[in-house]
Amino acid sequence: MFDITPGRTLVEVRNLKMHFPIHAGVFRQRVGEVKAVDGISFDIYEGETLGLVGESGCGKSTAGRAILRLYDITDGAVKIDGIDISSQPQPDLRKMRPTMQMVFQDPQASLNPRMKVRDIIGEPLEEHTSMGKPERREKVLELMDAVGLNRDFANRYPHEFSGGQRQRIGIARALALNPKFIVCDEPIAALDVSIQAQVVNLLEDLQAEFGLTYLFISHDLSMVRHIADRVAVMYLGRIVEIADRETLYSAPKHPYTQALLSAVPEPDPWIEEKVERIILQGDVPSPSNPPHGCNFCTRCPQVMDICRSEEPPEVEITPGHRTACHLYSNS
Amino acid sequence: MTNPVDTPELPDGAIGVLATKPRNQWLDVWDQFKTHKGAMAGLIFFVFIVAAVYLGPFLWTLDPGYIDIRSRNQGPSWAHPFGADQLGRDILARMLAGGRVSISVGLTAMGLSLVVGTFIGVIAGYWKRLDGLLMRLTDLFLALPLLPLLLVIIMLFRDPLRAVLGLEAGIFTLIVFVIGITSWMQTARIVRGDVLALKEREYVLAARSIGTPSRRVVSRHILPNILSPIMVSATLGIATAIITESSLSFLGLGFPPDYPTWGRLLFDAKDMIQQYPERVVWPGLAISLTVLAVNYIGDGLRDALDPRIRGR
Amino acid sequence: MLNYTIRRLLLAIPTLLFISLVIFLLLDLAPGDPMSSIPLTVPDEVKQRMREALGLGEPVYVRYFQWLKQFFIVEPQVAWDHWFGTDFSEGKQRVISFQNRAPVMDTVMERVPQTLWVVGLSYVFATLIAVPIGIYSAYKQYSWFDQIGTFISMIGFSIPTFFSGVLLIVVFSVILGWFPSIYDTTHRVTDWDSFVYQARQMAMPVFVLTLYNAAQVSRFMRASTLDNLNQDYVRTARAKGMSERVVVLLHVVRNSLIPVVTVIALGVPTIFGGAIITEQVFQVNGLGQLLIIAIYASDAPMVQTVTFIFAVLIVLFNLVADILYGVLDPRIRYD
Amino acid sequence: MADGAAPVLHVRDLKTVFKTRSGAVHAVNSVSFSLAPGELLGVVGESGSGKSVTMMSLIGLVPSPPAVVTGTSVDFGGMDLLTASEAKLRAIRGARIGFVFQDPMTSLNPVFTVGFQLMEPLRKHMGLSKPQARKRAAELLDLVGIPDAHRRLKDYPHQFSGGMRQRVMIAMALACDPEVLIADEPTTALDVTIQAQIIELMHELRAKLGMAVIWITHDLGVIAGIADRVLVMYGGQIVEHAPVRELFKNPQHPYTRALLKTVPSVRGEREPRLSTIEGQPPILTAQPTICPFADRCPTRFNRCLTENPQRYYAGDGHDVACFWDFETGTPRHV
Amino acid sequence: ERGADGHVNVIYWQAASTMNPYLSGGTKELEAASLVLEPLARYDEGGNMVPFLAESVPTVENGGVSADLTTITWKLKEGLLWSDGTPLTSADVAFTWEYCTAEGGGCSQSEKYNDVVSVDTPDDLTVVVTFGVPKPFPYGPFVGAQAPIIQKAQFADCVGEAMASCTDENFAPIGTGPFKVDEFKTNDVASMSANPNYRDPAKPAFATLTLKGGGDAAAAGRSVLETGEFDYAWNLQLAPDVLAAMEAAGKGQVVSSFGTLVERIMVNMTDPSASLGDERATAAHPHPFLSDIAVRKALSMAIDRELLVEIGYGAAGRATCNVLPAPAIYASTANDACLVQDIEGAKALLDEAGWVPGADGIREKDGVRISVLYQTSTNAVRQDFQAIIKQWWNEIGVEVELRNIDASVFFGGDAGSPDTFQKFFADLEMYANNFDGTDPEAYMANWECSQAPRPETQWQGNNMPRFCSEEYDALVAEMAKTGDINERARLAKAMNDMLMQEYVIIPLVDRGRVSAHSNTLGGVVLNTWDSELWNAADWYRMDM
Ligand SMILES: Nc1ncnc2c1ncn2[C@@H]1O[C@H](COP(=O)(O)OP(=O)(O)OP(=O)(O)O)[C@@H](O)[C@H]1O
Ligand SMILES: Nc1ncnc2c1ncn2[C@@H]1O[C@H](COP(=O)(O)OP(=O)(O)OP(=O)(O)O)[C@@H](O)[C@H]1O
Ligand SMILES: [Mg+2]
Ligand SMILES: [Mg+2]
Repeated sequence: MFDITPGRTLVEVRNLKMHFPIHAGVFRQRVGEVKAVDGISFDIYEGETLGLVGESGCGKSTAGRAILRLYDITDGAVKIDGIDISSQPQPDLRKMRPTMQMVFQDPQASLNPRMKVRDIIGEPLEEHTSMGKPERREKVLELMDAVGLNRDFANRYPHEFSGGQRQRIGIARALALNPKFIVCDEPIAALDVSIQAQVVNLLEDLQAEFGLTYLFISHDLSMVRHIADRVAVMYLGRIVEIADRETLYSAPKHPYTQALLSAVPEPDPWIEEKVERIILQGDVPSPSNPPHGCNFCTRCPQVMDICRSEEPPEVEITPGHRTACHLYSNS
Repeated sequence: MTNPVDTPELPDGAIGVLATKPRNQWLDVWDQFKTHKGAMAGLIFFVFIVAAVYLGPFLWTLDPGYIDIRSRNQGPSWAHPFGADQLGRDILARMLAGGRVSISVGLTAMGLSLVVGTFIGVIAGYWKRLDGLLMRLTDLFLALPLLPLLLVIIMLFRDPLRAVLGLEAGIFTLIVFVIGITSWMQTARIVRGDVLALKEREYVLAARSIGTPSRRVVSRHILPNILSPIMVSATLGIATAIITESSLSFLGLGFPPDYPTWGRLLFDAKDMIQQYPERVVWPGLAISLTVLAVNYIGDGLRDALDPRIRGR
Repeated sequence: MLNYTIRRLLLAIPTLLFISLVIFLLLDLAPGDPMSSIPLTVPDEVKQRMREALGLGEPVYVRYFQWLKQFFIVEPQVAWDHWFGTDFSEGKQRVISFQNRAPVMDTVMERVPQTLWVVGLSYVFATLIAVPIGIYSAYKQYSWFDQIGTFISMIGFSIPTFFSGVLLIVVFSVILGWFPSIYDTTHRVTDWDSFVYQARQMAMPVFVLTLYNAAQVSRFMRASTLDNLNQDYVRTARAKGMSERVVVLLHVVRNSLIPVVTVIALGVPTIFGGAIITEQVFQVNGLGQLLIIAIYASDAPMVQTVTFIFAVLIVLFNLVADILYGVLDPRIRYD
Repeated sequence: MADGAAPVLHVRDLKTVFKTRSGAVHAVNSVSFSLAPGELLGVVGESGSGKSVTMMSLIGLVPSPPAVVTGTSVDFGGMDLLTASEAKLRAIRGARIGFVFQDPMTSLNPVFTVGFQLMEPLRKHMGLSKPQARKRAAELLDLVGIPDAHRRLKDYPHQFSGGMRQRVMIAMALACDPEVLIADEPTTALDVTIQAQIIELMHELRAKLGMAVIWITHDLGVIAGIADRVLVMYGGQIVEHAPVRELFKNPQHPYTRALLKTVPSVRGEREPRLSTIEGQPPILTAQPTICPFADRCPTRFNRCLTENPQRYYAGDGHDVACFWDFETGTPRHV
Repeated sequence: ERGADGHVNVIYWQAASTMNPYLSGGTKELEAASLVLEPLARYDEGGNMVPFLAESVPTVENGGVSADLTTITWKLKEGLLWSDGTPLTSADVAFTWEYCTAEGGGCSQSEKYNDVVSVDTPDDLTVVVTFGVPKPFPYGPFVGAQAPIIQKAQFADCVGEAMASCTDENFAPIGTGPFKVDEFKTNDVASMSANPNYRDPAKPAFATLTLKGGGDAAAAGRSVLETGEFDYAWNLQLAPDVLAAMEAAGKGQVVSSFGTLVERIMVNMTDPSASLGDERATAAHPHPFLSDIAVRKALSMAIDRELLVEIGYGAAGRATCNVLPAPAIYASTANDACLVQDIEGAKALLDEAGWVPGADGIREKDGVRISVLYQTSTNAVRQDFQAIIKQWWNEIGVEVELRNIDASVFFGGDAGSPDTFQKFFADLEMYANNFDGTDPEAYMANWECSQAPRPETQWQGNNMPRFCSEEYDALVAEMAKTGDINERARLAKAMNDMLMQEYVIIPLVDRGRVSAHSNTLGGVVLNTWDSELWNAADWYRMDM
């Protein structure tokens, strides 16, 4: 789709950092930190889906949670709908919660096994609205309709559902307060292929219906290609490349993005045959001790001397397509 | 895609999809529990004992303190089915009264230790800032040599408390308090561990992302989900409390001699084990079987609450 | 690991100091009077003089600091002197019991052998018996062996030791006459006969305690083994063609032992204090009996010291348990 | 696909039932297939379709009880594995049939060094002495691309990253030069970049060692890139079996067809909307007497609800368990 | 022949904590020490004084006691040796006095040396004890198990404050007794062997002796009577039928003997109500109803003492109506009527005195209800007694509230605790008491007016009933001046009778001692006036 007209900026993330302290030594002093998210910046426009991809442990979930202020962030600013939430105390944030919601990775783990579906979906209503009981019940049933759950299931417990159904419950809960912005943290990773499509379609339908804005976190590049309007690629706590979907998938610039895309297997033996794989060597370094210079320098097939000493700046290659790599910096 | 000739409706239950009958989780637990023979036997026995000691006195109305000097040291008879003791008091009535005390001590001490343990465990697990402090406190209590301290505390407060609360209530409160206050640490540790794990569960995160305040996160999402370890702790707590109470009585530091409990009855009778073995055997069996029953219940509960075993 | 140990040791110091203070204050508050066991025929003035001779007239904090000094400075010096023949402790006041005016530590050391013999041995037996039983029970879950093992271990920790102990004495000492009912602490093992006697006099208390401890350890071992039997690496071992023996006895047991070993280590301090009742029943006159007599006699220095030693042991073995955990489980390396 | 050669493994009519407290689970129902020497057989199917249980039943690795494995035969090099004694099976496991499991995090024993675990099958099956075994273990680690192999033998599994652990698992499976390697979702838990590394490694090793491989996965992309032949499983049954290109070009089972459509691609056309398979996989509380896919099938008709289809011929080396013939758009006449 | 009979095993279920009787006043320590340390003279089983280290017992008649009753001169036997072979001299005797009366030592027997102004040693064998006041009964110092002679050479550095630090000496005192300590484990066991220098070369018959402590009375009894592991067990306070059954096992026999220990109920003659504040339980306020003798007498009459004996003590007890039941010459027979329970009589007495049953059956007069608080120490037998006596008293219309207090508090001298037996913040209290030796003078002086515990004396004193009678005080004074034994007996009996007939003390049971020895142990003579082990030198092994 080339006809994206960037709407209003709904979410603005600037230099967001989330460091988890590491304690060690005789007195448990702070000896370092896990730099799970180390200075990321991007905008999300109203009504769009921003895909966030990257390998396991690169800080995607942390970023998602930090944006919703589920963590007390280390540094940086997050504005949602124009309101800076980066330093508000938790009680004040409570009022903001209805605008921003989250859908979680593990549909089993994200539902309290001791609560009925009705109560799970009704919880946000109970917390934030003054609806009476019957009203609330009606609303819950409406939500269940919206996500395609049979109303009869309202009195069941989560373990009585299949994975896809559970994820629907989670989505219904996120929708309850008519949010503008939803962070979907790998909502389909734990599901079977045949079920994944159901959930993705549902998310798309809901977006169209309610005008939602998604941050869609995933490591499944093909699914992100399907659902996202723009895609950001993370590596070791940083965003290495961000662009609209078509640009990113057809002309990735950053060596990591290139490698990542090339590694995705293709469910088509004929294409598969022709794929030129860039096989990365080694593993992702530990975020508590990232390499000097460019984070990717330890595995980069096109590494240069400068990469080992200097952090690459972010450059805008074409409008909306930015990458942080020395290959493109000043040359 | 070509349309098939016809698309018949699926007959009901042709292929099991998902059990459609909504089931309460506790019913599942109960179903699983029922398959554990030992636990069922234990439960039946425990219910029987509890019913006997609490309801028994309505049926067997003899006063456990009434002295019928003519029938002293008598063996079992219609008037005294379990015989009479050295003052001619009815042993059945004393067993019932003693059981009431022993089991009440077990239940309340367990309750107390559970409340304290859960409270401390939840606070320490959920609020990181208090964790260090509370865990130090727990370690401290764990490092206290309990039996000696128990003995000292009982010696210390027995009489002051008795003065305030009256004879029976005073000593009862003290013993319950002492047992409860010295046995909460395991529960606290288990609970803390579970809370730490639960806190990272996505549904807790979900609740926080909704904006549920901590208080309600704890009461709605954390507490119900640590119920299983707490319940297992509870059964074991009853068992240890009953044993501790009888040990205290055995060391002569529990309830006073004129206040029957199973431990006390056993202690009083142990010298006569050869002359009147039944007097030792009754309280001994009562303690052992009750504790056995409760332990079996705990074992069964542990199995029943273990989702790996329960299966869905 | 070293850092961790040092940190734990450092943390133990305030904990133990606090515990010692708590115990001291409790004992001071305790209403008992060391003179209450003196016959009524001894007049009050005499009792008052005796009390003063015990130093009971001093204020609490003075006595506490005195105790601290005696326990932490003088007693170690005495031990040092004893081993190296020096005389640092010459003329210094040690912790003295109210009952017999003898140094508390001497009495404690005198009691250690029989406690170790009886309670320690039973603990060793219990572990040796319980671990295989636990493994086998888990391996054959719900088999006859498991059911019976479960039943026996349930019985083991359901029957209070004072009940089983008295029963054993009546059956085996009185009726059958197989074992002595009173433990002879002066007995020395010098030859086979004296060894047999020692074995006989230990038989009943060791049995009672072994049953109790084995019951607990075997439950732990069973649970832990069950946990591990379902692990993926067990399947891997089987897939490698390892025999069942190797799979269970090597792969599973090694992992299952990790939590159990720490449980066992945590139980060691109870060797020294927890067998109070059993010692009482069989007149083993070990540390437990020492403590209980001291409590009855309101012998504050003795109670204080013995209790505190227990506290030290508990703290120490907690640390040992945690370190063992780290040593046994390569995944866990503190800091 | 090495057609003419005699298969190394021939499975006929394998059934596995789990007798659990909450009822029986018929996890594998009449599965038959064969494996030719040197070929890579891909097995796909959604979670719970019985892929793992099938492969583990072959060699007696399912826990029994609760599992009961029956069948006509499992022929491996002239021996029937179903009736073979446990001792014989043990001699085959790890030696002639190697296994790689899905989760590299939990499949290695955390308390033994990697070296020890690697040396175990070497010493048992090949009778190597300790130094010999150590040497060979180091070679194996080297083979699977772990640098500094000798030193790393002394490390514990937790000191390895996920991808390296999976390599260790592969090295372990390859230790005794097996004729068959069964890899149960060896890359599912890994990142795509690591997955690419492992697949690359697999290609190399197969070229070098020439063993037959059964590769279980639910990622059609992986299958497309690696397999010679594919089995599609659903509800404990094999619903379709074909050479890999044939399958992708000409899927004959409605399930396979639907599956291929639900998967988006990074390179091909971007579908505006994903197609889905509505409904849930079946719960196998009994031997299915009707087609297990019937309730989700867009082309079902009366017969599907009365009979469980057998595998019908659908082309060269291609068979399918379905009554509907997509070629003709009519029910199959059999 | 010395040492010919091998080994003897003695069990004391309360273990001795030290071997030095001057450090601990406990019976168990005294008795353990009596195997090693000896006094100049002791009491035999009949309560008669017999010389041990002394040649003879000095009296006024034989000139050993001065006519003014202020000095007593002891002559030591010749050739006495300590177990280490050194001779025993009068210096050791004098040292013993110095040792026990030194400042800061806290000697538990210092009362034995009351009024002693000097102990002179004119020669090695003569000891002259001088008192500051006339002592009609000058046999306190150096007599009985409480005041044995210790060796000066051994204890010279252990005087006063140093007393406590002499652990080695305290645990293994050198003595003149039949045994010497080989090893002493505190609160556990003492191993002894025959004293090679014992004055009678043929004794003791046993070469070694083990004195084991610990456990309980039942275990001790069992080990002698049933399993035969031990030869002698001390103080078997067990239910009569239990003892009888144990004895039936045929391994040993039970022996018993009576002394002066009387279980009694003290009647509070003062008002203990809390509302009186500082004057609570002092002579300022007489008791509202117990000051009526009819009530006190009725309480006594309602008790069936024989039954109490049967329940609580069996062979180790006998009903008594005297607070001074022995020795025989002091025992009064004037009050024996109380041996028979008389409930009806008690009721009649109360009716007559105007105490009539109220609506709830509790007797009252002028709005005062007879409702008593009856306290004692925590102890199984005492609680049985409480329970059954309560029932009897209820029968005669007396309301009874029971209370038991931990012995360490009840008998502990803490002036801050409201629960001591001396404060007596109750109407009635029950405990047992006796006196050392055979002379009741000090004992009977307990009930002088001045002995009443009260705030001014920090609640010290032994006159628990706060009984106060000039007549009684006069008798006490007279006894202090009287030397003649018969006259003393008359006075003591008079005092006893006065207390009994005033019913300020309600005696219940004369508690004897019950011990057991195996059938093969010969020579056991149970002695309640001194250590039970007083004649261990004479014990021997009998062939069966
Ligand atoms: N609470 C925490 N304390 C310390 N470190 C943390 C914490 N949460 C996450 N991390 C670390 O931060 C890094 C990023 O974690 P994060 O969960 O954000 O990764 P992710 O990209 O979501 O990975 P995945 O795809 O596996 O979900 C990891 O190295 C992780 O170990
Ligand atoms: N030990 C067991 N007891 C009972 N049922 C079992 C057991 N193991 C497997 N099953 C059942 O057997 C069926 C097939 O399981 P299997 O593990 O073979 O599926 P799979 O195709 O490998 O799935 P996945 O892709 O999730 O690995 C499932 O329904 C599962 O619930
Ligand atoms: Mg994540
Ligand atoms: Mg599988």
